[in-house]
Amino acid sequence: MAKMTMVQALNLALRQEMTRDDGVVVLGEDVGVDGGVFRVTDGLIEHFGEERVLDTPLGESGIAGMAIGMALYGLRPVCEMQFAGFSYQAFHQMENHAARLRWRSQGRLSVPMVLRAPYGGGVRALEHHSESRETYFAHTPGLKMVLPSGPRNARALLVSAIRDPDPVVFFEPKAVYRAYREEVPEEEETLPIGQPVIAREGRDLTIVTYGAMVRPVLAAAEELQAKDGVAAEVIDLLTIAPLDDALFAASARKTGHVMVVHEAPRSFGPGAEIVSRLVEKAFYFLEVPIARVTGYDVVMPLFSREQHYLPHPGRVAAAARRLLEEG
Amino acid sequence: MAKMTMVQALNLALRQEMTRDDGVVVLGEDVGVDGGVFRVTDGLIEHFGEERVLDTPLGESGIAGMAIGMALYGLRPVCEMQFAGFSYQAFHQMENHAARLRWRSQGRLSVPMVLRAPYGGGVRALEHHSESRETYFAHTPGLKMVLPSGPRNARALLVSAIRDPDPVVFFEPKAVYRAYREEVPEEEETLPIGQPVIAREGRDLTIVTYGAMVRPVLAAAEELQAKDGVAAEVIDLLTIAPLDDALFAASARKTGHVMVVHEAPRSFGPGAEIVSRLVEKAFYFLEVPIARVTGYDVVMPLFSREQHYLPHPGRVAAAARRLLEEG
Amino acid sequence: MPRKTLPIEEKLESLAILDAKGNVDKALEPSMPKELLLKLYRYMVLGRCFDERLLALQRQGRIGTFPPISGQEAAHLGAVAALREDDWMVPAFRETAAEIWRGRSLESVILGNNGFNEAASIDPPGPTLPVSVPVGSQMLHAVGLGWAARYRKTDQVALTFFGDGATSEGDFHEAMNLAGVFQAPVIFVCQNNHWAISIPRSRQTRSATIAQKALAYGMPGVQVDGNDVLAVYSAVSEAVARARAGRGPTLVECVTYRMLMHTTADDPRRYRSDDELESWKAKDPIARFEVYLKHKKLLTRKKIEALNQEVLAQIQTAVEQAENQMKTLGNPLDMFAHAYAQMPPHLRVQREELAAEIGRAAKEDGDG
Amino acid sequence: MPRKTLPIEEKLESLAILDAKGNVDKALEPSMPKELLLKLYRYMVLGRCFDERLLALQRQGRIGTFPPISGQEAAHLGAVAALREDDWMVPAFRETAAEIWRGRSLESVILGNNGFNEAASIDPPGPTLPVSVPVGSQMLHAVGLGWAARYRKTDQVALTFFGDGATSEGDFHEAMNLAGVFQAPVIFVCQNNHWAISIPRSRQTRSATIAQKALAYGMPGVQVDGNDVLAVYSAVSEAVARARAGRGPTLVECVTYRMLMHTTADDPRRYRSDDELESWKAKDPIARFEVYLKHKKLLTRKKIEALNQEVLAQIQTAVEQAENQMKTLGNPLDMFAHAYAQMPPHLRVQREELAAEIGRAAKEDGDG
Ligand SMILES: Cc1ncc(C[n+]2csc(CCOP(=O)(O)OP(=O)(O)O)c2C)c(N)n1
Ligand SMILES: Cc1ncc(C[n+]2csc(CCOP(=O)(O)OP(=O)(O)O)c2C)c(N)n1
Ligand SMILES: [Mg+2]
Ligand SMILES: [Mg+2]
Repeated sequence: MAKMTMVQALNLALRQEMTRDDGVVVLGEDVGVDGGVFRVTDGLIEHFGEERVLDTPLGESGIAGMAIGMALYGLRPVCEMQFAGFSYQAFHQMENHAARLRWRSQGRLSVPMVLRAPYGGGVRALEHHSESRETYFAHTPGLKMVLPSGPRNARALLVSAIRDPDPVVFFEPKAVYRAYREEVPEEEETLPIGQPVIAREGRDLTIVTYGAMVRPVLAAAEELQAKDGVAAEVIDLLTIAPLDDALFAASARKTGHVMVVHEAPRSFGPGAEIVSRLVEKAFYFLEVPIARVTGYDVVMPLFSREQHYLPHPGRVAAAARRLLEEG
Repeated sequence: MAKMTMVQALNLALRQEMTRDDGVVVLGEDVGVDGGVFRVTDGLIEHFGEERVLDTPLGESGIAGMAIGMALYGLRPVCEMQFAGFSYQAFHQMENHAARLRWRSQGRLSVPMVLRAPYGGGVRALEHHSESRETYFAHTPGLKMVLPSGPRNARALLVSAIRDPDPVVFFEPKAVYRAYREEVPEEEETLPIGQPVIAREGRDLTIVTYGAMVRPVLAAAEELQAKDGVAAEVIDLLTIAPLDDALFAASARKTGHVMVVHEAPRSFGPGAEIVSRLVEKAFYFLEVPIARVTGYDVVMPLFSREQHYLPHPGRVAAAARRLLEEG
Repeated sequence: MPRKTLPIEEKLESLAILDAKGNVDKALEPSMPKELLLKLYRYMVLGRCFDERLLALQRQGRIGTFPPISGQEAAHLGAVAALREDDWMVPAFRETAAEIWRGRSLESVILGNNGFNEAASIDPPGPTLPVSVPVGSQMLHAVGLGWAARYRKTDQVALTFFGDGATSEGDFHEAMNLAGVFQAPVIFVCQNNHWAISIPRSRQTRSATIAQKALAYGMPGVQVDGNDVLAVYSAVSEAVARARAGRGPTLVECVTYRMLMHTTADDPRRYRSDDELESWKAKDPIARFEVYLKHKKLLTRKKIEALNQEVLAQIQTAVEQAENQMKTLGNPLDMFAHAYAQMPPHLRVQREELAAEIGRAAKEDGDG
Repeated sequence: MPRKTLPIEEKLESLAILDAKGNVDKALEPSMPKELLLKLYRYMVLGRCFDERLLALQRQGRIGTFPPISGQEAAHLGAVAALREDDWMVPAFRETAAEIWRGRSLESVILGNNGFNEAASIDPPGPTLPVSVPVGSQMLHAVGLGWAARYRKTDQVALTFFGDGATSEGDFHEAMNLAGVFQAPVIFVCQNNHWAISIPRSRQTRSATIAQKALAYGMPGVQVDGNDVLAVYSAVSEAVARARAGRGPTLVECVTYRMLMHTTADDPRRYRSDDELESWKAKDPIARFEVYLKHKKLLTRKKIEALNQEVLAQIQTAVEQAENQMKTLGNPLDMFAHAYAQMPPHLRVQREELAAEIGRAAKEDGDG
């Protein structure tokens, strides 16, 4: 096992899947010679050649639409949106076609594509480079929405996404890209799409989160343990659509106190669905209202203010204390 | 007062606002000579001329983007997306710019545009012509999302939307377009954007809904009254973003039993936000879990099956009974 | 430089072979087997008659809204006739006769126009995509298919149809640009029928022709008389040969006319004149082809009558079969099928909800 | 028809006036007032020096990522110099010198590159839009602005900038098409700097020139030497005159080169050669303009030195002022300002949440 950053782990997943299956091709802006602006596709064009690693012109709709055609043919295209904030230019291709062709053809056609995009804040980037709008895709029937939280699960989930028979939108937390290293096994590793995990066990409080927020939430949990003796259970969703609510509903029944944390804007955000599932699955076990600790309902501010926009351990811990004080 | 269909009422709003303010211009596909495929803009080009009613080429992004430029200049463009299912082609213009220019310019610029689109099912239309994806816009900070439910409020809200200083996405329930007539006063009438109304008073149960679903919900309420002696209170949101939760939270505190009804897919849909607001504002008054009666999380089926996809009075009433039986 | 006129390298041509009266330009006349000529004629007649029957069914409320093709038979049949069976066809929604040529049954068309998802799966599968309603969005799929075919070392090509209005969508631009950059084996066939619902071609774009838009992508473009099936067949055959030989994409503009309404929900009298319509009736693609085939002694009045009878009978049988099928199709619970390869838990739950509702309704009907 | 080459009506030209050595083509030399020539030179130098200073600041961690403009001074300054003060300018993000020409302060540029939203409001307002980061998305706004100006019976025009890569986005196509159809008074200025991050112009599109894309929209197109400020000024002036006279839009391709990295986050050595860079250094827009102005006796070595000193002093003052301002700016609570004309209830609540958090944090700092 080697210690890898998330960027290296994602690169490993791509290399191994491209080696394993010559139907896997990579396309996007600057993914070839440049190796991707975050270097996730570094070295792929040297190793697999221009015919499998396509440096495309600009045009997100074109990239997604062409990938749909490749997938219809039977290939497994992995296309990159340089930043999630520019995936809206491709949104109609994903909603009008990627999400529908299996259904439209009554199962004859399928679109086994992956749409990768770095998302989220915290890296002092320009406007449009820090948003977290996974809800747009999660609310779209026919798509799957995956958000890894660390190097190892990112690698395993990307492998699963590439092998998945349906279109998978894969948001990579750019704040985690190089934040830390983790042991990532050289040998093949996959994780089932649609299956959350318990990132930390606890009996007093349940915190449901995913993606880049898992780290600050775990930090907050440690602080709560140390300072308040509170044992928070942290659920890492990994996939938000299809959303499997069994694990976090069970945890909620156990703790009776639940908090949802994401950096996406609060209103009509992913947390709302999690709250609703809990109301449907664990209502009578909830001792206090579920709290949402999220980004605010404004455009993500430019980077001088972004640390005040993003949920951080202090904010999460404070919300947890309020929750526990309430009863 | 004349009795009008929603189509006529919307046409009245456009005529009167264009007469009142020469900054109001209309643009879109087939909105001129043809009068719009649903005739909402019927007669405007004859009355106001080609210079104020623009028959545009195809291209939803172009229509929205050009409207943004017009609005930046100080005009009040009302642009039409022929169907809401094609507004995704324009989504990046709305998210990247319409929603942000006031903020980006720190209040120097504004985008007082209206993006009109017929939405929803029930008219035996082709694929992509029946969706209800208001969540995409409601989750986008900087936009307002309005959905009228009848001829009179449609007219009043469209007038308010045109005069609103910020971009308003205006979804018109095409199933209601010609479904019935209502008294609509000739004299000016507006309704505040962001203010829900009580469509029907009741003390036993609260049903929160909007748009095309208001009619079936009211029908269900009548049935519940007649057959079960249950008095359901029906809240018509009219605007879902910004979402004003005061009215439905108060109603929930009164009844303790709440149901949300919309035709949009359930997961990550508008109902989830309403449930979350109620958990935050009325948790201790809720006697049973809030129920969501919604479209299913699949692509809207072609029209032979659409009546089984859309919530109908029977489905709403049955859900209400289950809710009341629970406690 | 200093101040010069810039040269244009790409080939930009126009082509017409069979004029409105049925006179053929011998120098350009393609050599086509008798069977192919007659098959084309049959499908053109079938397309026209089927359109008329669908229109009647729609007016009787027996099917829903649909987009008629009358007047455009030569434009899309001439194009698909130039394809090999294993080539890909990526349609818009106004190429019904071409879909039938490629193996779609009339029953499927009727079911589709009546809102039955089953329409997609009753015929043998093949390399033809389902119709695409979002204007302009399908061309990109042809680029991906064509690219993939070449990557897999086959010599398949992908042909995609779209209208004059579709050329204004951003996706047309991105598809043309990608096809040019990657030299994908794609044939872009524009059915310029002069109208995008109520917007005339002249207001759709300022360029004199659609064909010249190819120059923006370093691609050859050709404008053909779209009511001249020989010209369409010839131009598309050349483009197919070029693509198959690895020499890249072509834009083919077929100048034709939408003789009927945009869809049955549309009323063309609101925006176009009878004179315009009449002038195009004189250029009917079927009439001129009939003259040509008579001159070639491939058709006689009798043969034509017989063929018409066969076609009408074929349509009649299809309508009856489709209407019978519809009685048994349409199980609401199938709306949950094919959302994903495997049904996720939340959809199983929702499917149960609907099943229970239907059960209750049935019971109530039984009781009451 | 039958088989003909299609004619192209639109004008497609190339233009160069001042060559790389500073030799001027007398026949084409524009007559420009002395003051304008010197102002252009000053802003070109300012743009170059400011770029170098910003680069240094970024390397010292005193500002964030930014897109340098070095090498493209003539392309965007020559273009805005042809505008009237009340004309609209719709930038992309690599026209910093043009923004400054239009009244943006160096302080604002520094604040903006340091993530301060306040950058947008410290200068007097004017008809210039803020930079637009989503590639290609801003051109449509110029079409709307230009159309609105004409609707309001003014003779203002709208000029929009974009790169070679931007021409591949669907929005470029829709903007060009709409401008053509409505004959909007818009000048589309492409800064073809040969690279879109790592994608060379040759792989961005198959067409030989960007200028010829105008033909797809029935619009005149001109390709100018973008490092020749006289040619850029002349070509854009002609386009402005045409637009002002109601004769519609023009596409101007300025052939230039991005001498530095895409942004400070980019490493060009990964994808381009030093030779290429060197060959373009020999075509530097400032050097050749300097020769020209010297020949015209408008500049001397001494004057140049003096001007350089002034510019450097101006930059130094701006940096100091900006860094002082930043100490007082950046109140986090301002992120809720300007979301809407009036703050809706839910944002007031969220603002309170943040205010409380900040209060607690301050208190804890106080306590501990
Ligand atoms: C993206 C999108 N926008 C709008 C529509 C509504 N619409 C359907 S067909 C049509 C006109 C298409 O014109 P054209 O491309 O010329 O094809 P034709 O109908 O003439 O065959 C429009 C506006 C749509 N289906 N998709
Ligand atoms: C819609 C969109 N896609 C991708 C990006 C990321 N990106 C920023 S600049 C750029 C290249 C732009 O090239 P060009 O248009 O030639 O402008 P230049 O940077 O050369 O000035 C890319 C891909 C973006 N900002 N917006
Ligand atoms: Mg057409
Ligand atoms: Mg460039």
